Amino acid sequence: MSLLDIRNLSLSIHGTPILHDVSLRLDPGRILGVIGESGSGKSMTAFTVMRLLPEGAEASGQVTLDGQPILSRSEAQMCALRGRDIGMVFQEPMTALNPLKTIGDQVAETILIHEKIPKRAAMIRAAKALARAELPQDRFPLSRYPHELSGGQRQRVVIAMAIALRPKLLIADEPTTALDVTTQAQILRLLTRLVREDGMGLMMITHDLAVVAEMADEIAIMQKGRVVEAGPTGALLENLQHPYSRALLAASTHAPARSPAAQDTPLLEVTAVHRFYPTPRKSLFGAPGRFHAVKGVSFKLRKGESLGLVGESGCGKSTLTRAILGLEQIQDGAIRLNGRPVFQGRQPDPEVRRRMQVVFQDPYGSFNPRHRVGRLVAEPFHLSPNMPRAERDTAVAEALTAVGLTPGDADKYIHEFSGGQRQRIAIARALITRPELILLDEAVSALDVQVRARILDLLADLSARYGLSYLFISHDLSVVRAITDRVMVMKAGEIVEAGPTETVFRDPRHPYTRQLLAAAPRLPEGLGS
Amino acid sequence: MTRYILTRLLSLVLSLVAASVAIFLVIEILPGDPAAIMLGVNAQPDTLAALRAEMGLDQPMVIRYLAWVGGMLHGDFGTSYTYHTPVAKLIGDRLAVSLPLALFSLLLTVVIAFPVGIWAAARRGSAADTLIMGITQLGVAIPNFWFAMLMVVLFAINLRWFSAGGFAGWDKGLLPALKSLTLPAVALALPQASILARVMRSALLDTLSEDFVRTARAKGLSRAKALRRHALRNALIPVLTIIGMQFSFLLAGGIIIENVFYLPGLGRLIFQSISARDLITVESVVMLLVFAVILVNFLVELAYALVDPRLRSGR
Amino acid sequence: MSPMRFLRSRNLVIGALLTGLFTGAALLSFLWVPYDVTQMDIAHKIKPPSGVHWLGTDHYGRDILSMIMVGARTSIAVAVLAVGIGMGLGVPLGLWAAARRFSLLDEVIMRGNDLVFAFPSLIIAVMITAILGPSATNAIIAIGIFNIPVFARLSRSGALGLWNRDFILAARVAGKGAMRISFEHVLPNILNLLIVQGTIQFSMGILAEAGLSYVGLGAQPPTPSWGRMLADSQTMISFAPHMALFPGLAILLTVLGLNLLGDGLRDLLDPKLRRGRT
Amino acid sequence: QARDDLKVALQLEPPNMDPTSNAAGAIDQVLYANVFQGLTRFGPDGEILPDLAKSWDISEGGKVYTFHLAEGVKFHDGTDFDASDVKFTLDRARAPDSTNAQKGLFAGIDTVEVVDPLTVKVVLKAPDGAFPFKMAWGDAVIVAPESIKDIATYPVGTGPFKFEDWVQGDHVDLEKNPDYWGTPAKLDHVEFKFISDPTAAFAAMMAGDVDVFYSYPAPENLPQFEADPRFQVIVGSTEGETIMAMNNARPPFDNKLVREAVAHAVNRKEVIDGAMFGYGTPIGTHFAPHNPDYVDLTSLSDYDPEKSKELLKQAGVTLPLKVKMTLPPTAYARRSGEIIAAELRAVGIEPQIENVEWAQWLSSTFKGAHDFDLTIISHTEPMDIGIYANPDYYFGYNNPAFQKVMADLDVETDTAKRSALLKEAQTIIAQDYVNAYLFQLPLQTVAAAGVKGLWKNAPTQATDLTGVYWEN
Ligand SMILES: Nc1ncnc2c1ncn2[C@@H]1O[C@H](COP(=O)(O)OP(=O)(O)OP(=O)(O)O)[C@@H](O)[C@H]1O
Ligand SMILES: Nc1ncnc2c1ncn2[C@@H]1O[C@H](COP(=O)(O)OP(=O)(O)OP(=O)(O)O)[C@@H](O)[C@H]1O
Ligand SMILES: [Mg+2]
Ligand SMILES: [Mg+2]
Repeated sequence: MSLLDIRNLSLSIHGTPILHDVSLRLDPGRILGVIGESGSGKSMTAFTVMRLLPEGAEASGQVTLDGQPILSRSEAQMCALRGRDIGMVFQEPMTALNPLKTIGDQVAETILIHEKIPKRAAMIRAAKALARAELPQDRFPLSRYPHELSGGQRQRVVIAMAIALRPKLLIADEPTTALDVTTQAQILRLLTRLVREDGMGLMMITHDLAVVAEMADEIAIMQKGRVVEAGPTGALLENLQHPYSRALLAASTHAPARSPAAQDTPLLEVTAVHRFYPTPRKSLFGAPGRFHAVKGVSFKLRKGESLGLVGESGCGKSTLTRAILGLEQIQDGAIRLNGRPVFQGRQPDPEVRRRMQVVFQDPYGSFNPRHRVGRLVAEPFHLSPNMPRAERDTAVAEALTAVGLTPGDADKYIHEFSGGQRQRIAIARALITRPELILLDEAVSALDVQVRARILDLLADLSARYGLSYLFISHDLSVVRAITDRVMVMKAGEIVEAGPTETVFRDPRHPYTRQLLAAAPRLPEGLGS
Repeated sequence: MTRYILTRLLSLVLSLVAASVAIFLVIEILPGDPAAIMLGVNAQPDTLAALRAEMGLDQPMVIRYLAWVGGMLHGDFGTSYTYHTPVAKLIGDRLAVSLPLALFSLLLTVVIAFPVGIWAAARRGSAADTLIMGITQLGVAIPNFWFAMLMVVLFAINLRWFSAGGFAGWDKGLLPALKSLTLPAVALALPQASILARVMRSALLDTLSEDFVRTARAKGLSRAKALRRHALRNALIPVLTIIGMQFSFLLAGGIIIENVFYLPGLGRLIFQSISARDLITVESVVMLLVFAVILVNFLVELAYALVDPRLRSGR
Repeated sequence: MSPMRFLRSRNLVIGALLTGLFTGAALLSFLWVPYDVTQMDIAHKIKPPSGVHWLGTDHYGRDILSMIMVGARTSIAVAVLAVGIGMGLGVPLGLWAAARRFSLLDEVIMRGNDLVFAFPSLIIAVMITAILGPSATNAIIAIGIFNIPVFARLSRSGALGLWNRDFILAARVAGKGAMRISFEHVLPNILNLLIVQGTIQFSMGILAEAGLSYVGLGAQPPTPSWGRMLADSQTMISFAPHMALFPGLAILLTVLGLNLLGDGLRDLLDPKLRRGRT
Repeated sequence: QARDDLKVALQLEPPNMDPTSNAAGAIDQVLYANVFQGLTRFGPDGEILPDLAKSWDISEGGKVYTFHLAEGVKFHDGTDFDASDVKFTLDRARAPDSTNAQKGLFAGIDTVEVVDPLTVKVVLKAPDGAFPFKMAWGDAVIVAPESIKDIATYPVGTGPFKFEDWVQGDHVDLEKNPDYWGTPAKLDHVEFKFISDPTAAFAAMMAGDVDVFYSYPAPENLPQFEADPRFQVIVGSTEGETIMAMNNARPPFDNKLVREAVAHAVNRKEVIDGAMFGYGTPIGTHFAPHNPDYVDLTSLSDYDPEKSKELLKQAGVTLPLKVKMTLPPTAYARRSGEIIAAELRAVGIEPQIENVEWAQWLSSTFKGAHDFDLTIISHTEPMDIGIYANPDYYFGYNNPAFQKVMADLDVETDTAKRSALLKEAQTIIAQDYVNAYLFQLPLQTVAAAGVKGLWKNAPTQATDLTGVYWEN
């Protein structure tokens, strides 16, 4: 008998169908990886098992846990089940914990809800659970508050909470999406260990094929509320049947066809750049402290080159980007484009600035929702005053065409576009002044793999057509590998290693680079090619 | 925590200084000569000059400001131009009415608003919720002096359960004193309770939609328990802010209600003092009220820190 | 926004109806009122509602319905202008502070706001009218001053969130200055917030005007005003309750209408504030 | 067993307890005749009666007054009352640094001599028939040097009641003086409550919170009290001539035709009905109707809007004529003002109403720049027609003929001639239409049915409780 058995589950919310005939099985001590693009219904499937569905949701079909039906239970029975028999770990560790309670209290609460034991005893068991989640009490006392922990540590607290009572089933909904690769690797290892030790069943939801390929025993692939394919990991990946699954795999390993066209002339020269942020005063009358975010970074980017910059969250990548763009003052060093400094005194030089553009990570936040696309795309023309309207419109139309949209899209509002389309518009906006350099700060990180693959193709194509240079910033090593000629690895404000992409990836020299590469989840060699 | 308190204290002092200067300047430009008012219609010029000298009105402005502030620091608020008594005593007497009234109505406010707000939030979207929210909408919209008038007609004139106004005095015993504050406190509390109940409800709904409440539910807490154990404390910050503002409002804002019930409170004192150009009293009462507001804000911020460990650690 | 969505919100419909009713009455009063409100008719004073005077007459024999219609003008004018002052000064201040966030200027502006908030509003209103003399204009100033920090805070906090957004960064990359960004990108995106708050401040302005007029510091006679009608009727409430009832209801319903409208608009305009899942 | 305590409500609270250095009438309303006594006093109908002075002799043609004081009088603090206290009081009141609000009362005094402990001789600079009248004022009550320091908060007098307690903003308590030298009071305990708001006044009476409301502020409620057997309503008269003063010193009211037009535009009946709900006697000049020397001159200023328009045309002023009407904060002034404004508008005069607080009214209308065109006020001082002889008075009336009549009156001691002069004076100001004369301010006292012995009229601002008692 399976631990979790979902049969013909259908779900609708306020009458809108969300899931259609979903069937999944999970045995004790096994890991089921559920993958699929955003909105495919992965989370809703998990929430149905927990019976934590939004208002207006109606589920039909059969869900059994250890042979016991779930859907027909009363709310009180579900309360008794949740936390004891089913634990759940959520995507966003930063907000998943109550900021006002200590981690000890929060872990102990799981125990106290289900067992009538004294608080002291519960605390002792909470400490044990935290220790199993690799937060030993001597380094992370129970009296810590969530804000005193990093994202990865918080995720461990959430995991400790979920496994405190050794539930039969653990559901993890994208538990590592918000974390760094290295942290992600640790958390994934932790989860795998716990499953093997306790004989739990783990339902692991993710959108990253590589993650499940590494750890799952079985895989289910979802699309638009349906399970399109399911089976044991190895066999399934070897022999994908459904076109969607194949496309997914292809996209995950996609590398755009590129013809390196780097010339020798340097375009961007960054020399010994330092950036300090003021931090709040330590004492009431003390001098404000400062945080050294970028520590003497130097590099050159040649015309036509695509240069990668990788490093974990908070290492200073975006800070460097903003400095190059002239948005923030640097405290020491020089930044030159075509030999001209970005800063003339304290003011950025508009001439230089016009030659650079940027594409940001969040396709939803990079546009003013109140303006039409035409106006949004034309915004960089602000630096070229007195441009006739007609010329402007032609330029917008051209830019939109270049990124695969139509000139007619200029009259629409941004909310009428999907995430991938928005990122195209962002690129169109970056292209419109015909810059020489485009900085891409995590420009594809928020996109689904398939969309991402198409955007990468577009970038490669544009680079070839317009002779563009890219500074490509990402924490995703596989993407950087696919699109860059050279790569730099950044750690805590410093560049620790730089070199041709393939060389660095094949033969990393710096220990940190090695660590990063080891942590990155990888699809088994030979797949999808 | 200490640093947090020290920073707050410093800003408290700075605010007080700024406020005292502002008050003093405003008072300076008020037209009307207090000496002339004291002496009435038939005063002779020499009498007037004598009185002005006696009251120190002939001193330059800066000196008078410093004297005023310096005096206040020693608890000496000067002598009222019209009452000829120390302003400190005057304020003390009035505070003995206004402060209990403010606290009483604040208590009513909280006692009504908390259960109502929580109850409505727990039943969001139900008919009961809609009804309660409708009633609070009415409560917010009703002019409190009108409500007070209606209550006087009903409870004092027709039913004669309460006296129509006036203050029995604390020496007459606790119950008679509280009884004479009841109608005014209710009149003051009704709109405030409505506001607070609405804030409570929406703050709760906000926190109920946070991820950590979902986490709590996943641990096996029922909806009601998750609300009580996790959402409530998190919802307290906006609620505390409002309570702080309400206390300040109740302390000074009773001015109209004090008139309706002819209570000898601070509001009426200031009203009378402004009309009589008893400037020293006006300054001191306004300063006191501002001080109360700033102090309450300070306390509210300390309360935030008690509620929220993130603030305690100083960032 | 489709008309259907508008109609689905009960708050919005009731609020708009009530607000419309009183605005309509105020506008109509410019063209026509049942009786001239400057004309006294002492012989017919304090008459209860009847076919001749639908809401009765007051202590000078004036028609209460006409007084309420013309009084709506005063209330609305005072509240609109006071909110106008608050927005006109508060929003630019807030935007400015947000554009120079965490600088000394920001600190000064926000501390200044706190300071204004620390003053008991009604008492300051009393003092202002004591300085300048009671009149509708001075009531507007007194109420308006306390609206400034409300809007300054709101627009600053709204703007602060926006200044972190990538589209602002994009505008900065395009070389736009803080002023330009504030008005082109920030303002339109906090307009919803401002409209909603504006409605609420508007209703509070009506209440405040009523309170000030009630203590005699608002519009002066012969301009009718709801608050003064209440004050005038107070001593007669025991034998002429209609004189207090109708102006009181007028205030209550207008404020209620505006609050409902504000809530409805918030639901409609600000999807972020719409309640999500549990 | 009849009650022996009384709660009396007054509209205004005394700003302090010293009647000899503050103009506020509220001080007298609490303390006059109850706590403080003068050499002479006002009787219930305005007659001058002996008080601390049992009798007095007038010599040297009215220039020297010799007062014979009552025996065995003690102040409430136990100190004796004697002639030296009288000398102290009078000298203090007329000293250069005196802050007495009615310094004019004492201006005529040349010297004060203590003849013996029970005799005081006051020498005047000129004969003054009205001197005993002046000594009856609240500003002339006798105070003692021993207790003068704290008088503002702790008044010590010689009257039938002792001051007990003052809770500022709420009430003053008086207690029967057991050692009183005269007829003792019938009440043991009196509490004066201060209720300025007319609504609160009504509610307080109705709810039985107070027993007596002296000078009840809302005439509209009187019919209800009259209809209620629990209450009695006593309507009397005050010395308050309620007038609409016009600024004779500046255009347009420096033109007699315009003033006359205003006088005819005002409908006294409507004003009395509308503002006073029918209470109040119409007057046509600045004189109390209950005074034997009163002349009814109301017909000079009959309500006649047509004539008013005609006069305005004659005066040649451009219509509408915009004028400023400042109104002090009493109900009678505000209400009369609104009604008169409407009446004036009907003839083409557009008054801009400006409601002001007392302080502002005093400083900008009454004093200083006299910045007003019209204002409404009740002149409550007794026998104050003399103000019309002062060209600097706020209404700026300057008529030498009138001033001569007043000068003659000052030195005239013959009663018949005095009467003739007073009548002439009344007629002159009525014919000059100096101000619009509206009505004599009534005194409305509402009391519980069992309270007896209250004064009906108010010859001065006082609430004399000496003879008040409960009838079961
Ligand atoms: N509260 C809700 N009300 C209505 N529809 C919802 C609600 N929450 C989610 N949906 C819809 O349900 C569908 C499935 O959502 P679900 O969250 O399960 O997707 P997912 O596969 O987890 O995607 P992601 O990778 O983005 O988390 C989506 O189309 C989403 O729009
Ligand atoms: N305005 C600021 N004030 C103070 N510190 C800042 C500020 N902005 C960034 N930092 C700090 O500087 C460091 C580098 O930040 P940056 O945003 O450049 O990192 P990143 O490499 O882009 O990270 P991510 O991948 O998360 O975007 C971080 O530790 C961050 O906390
Ligand atoms: Mg999901
Ligand atoms: Mg970054």
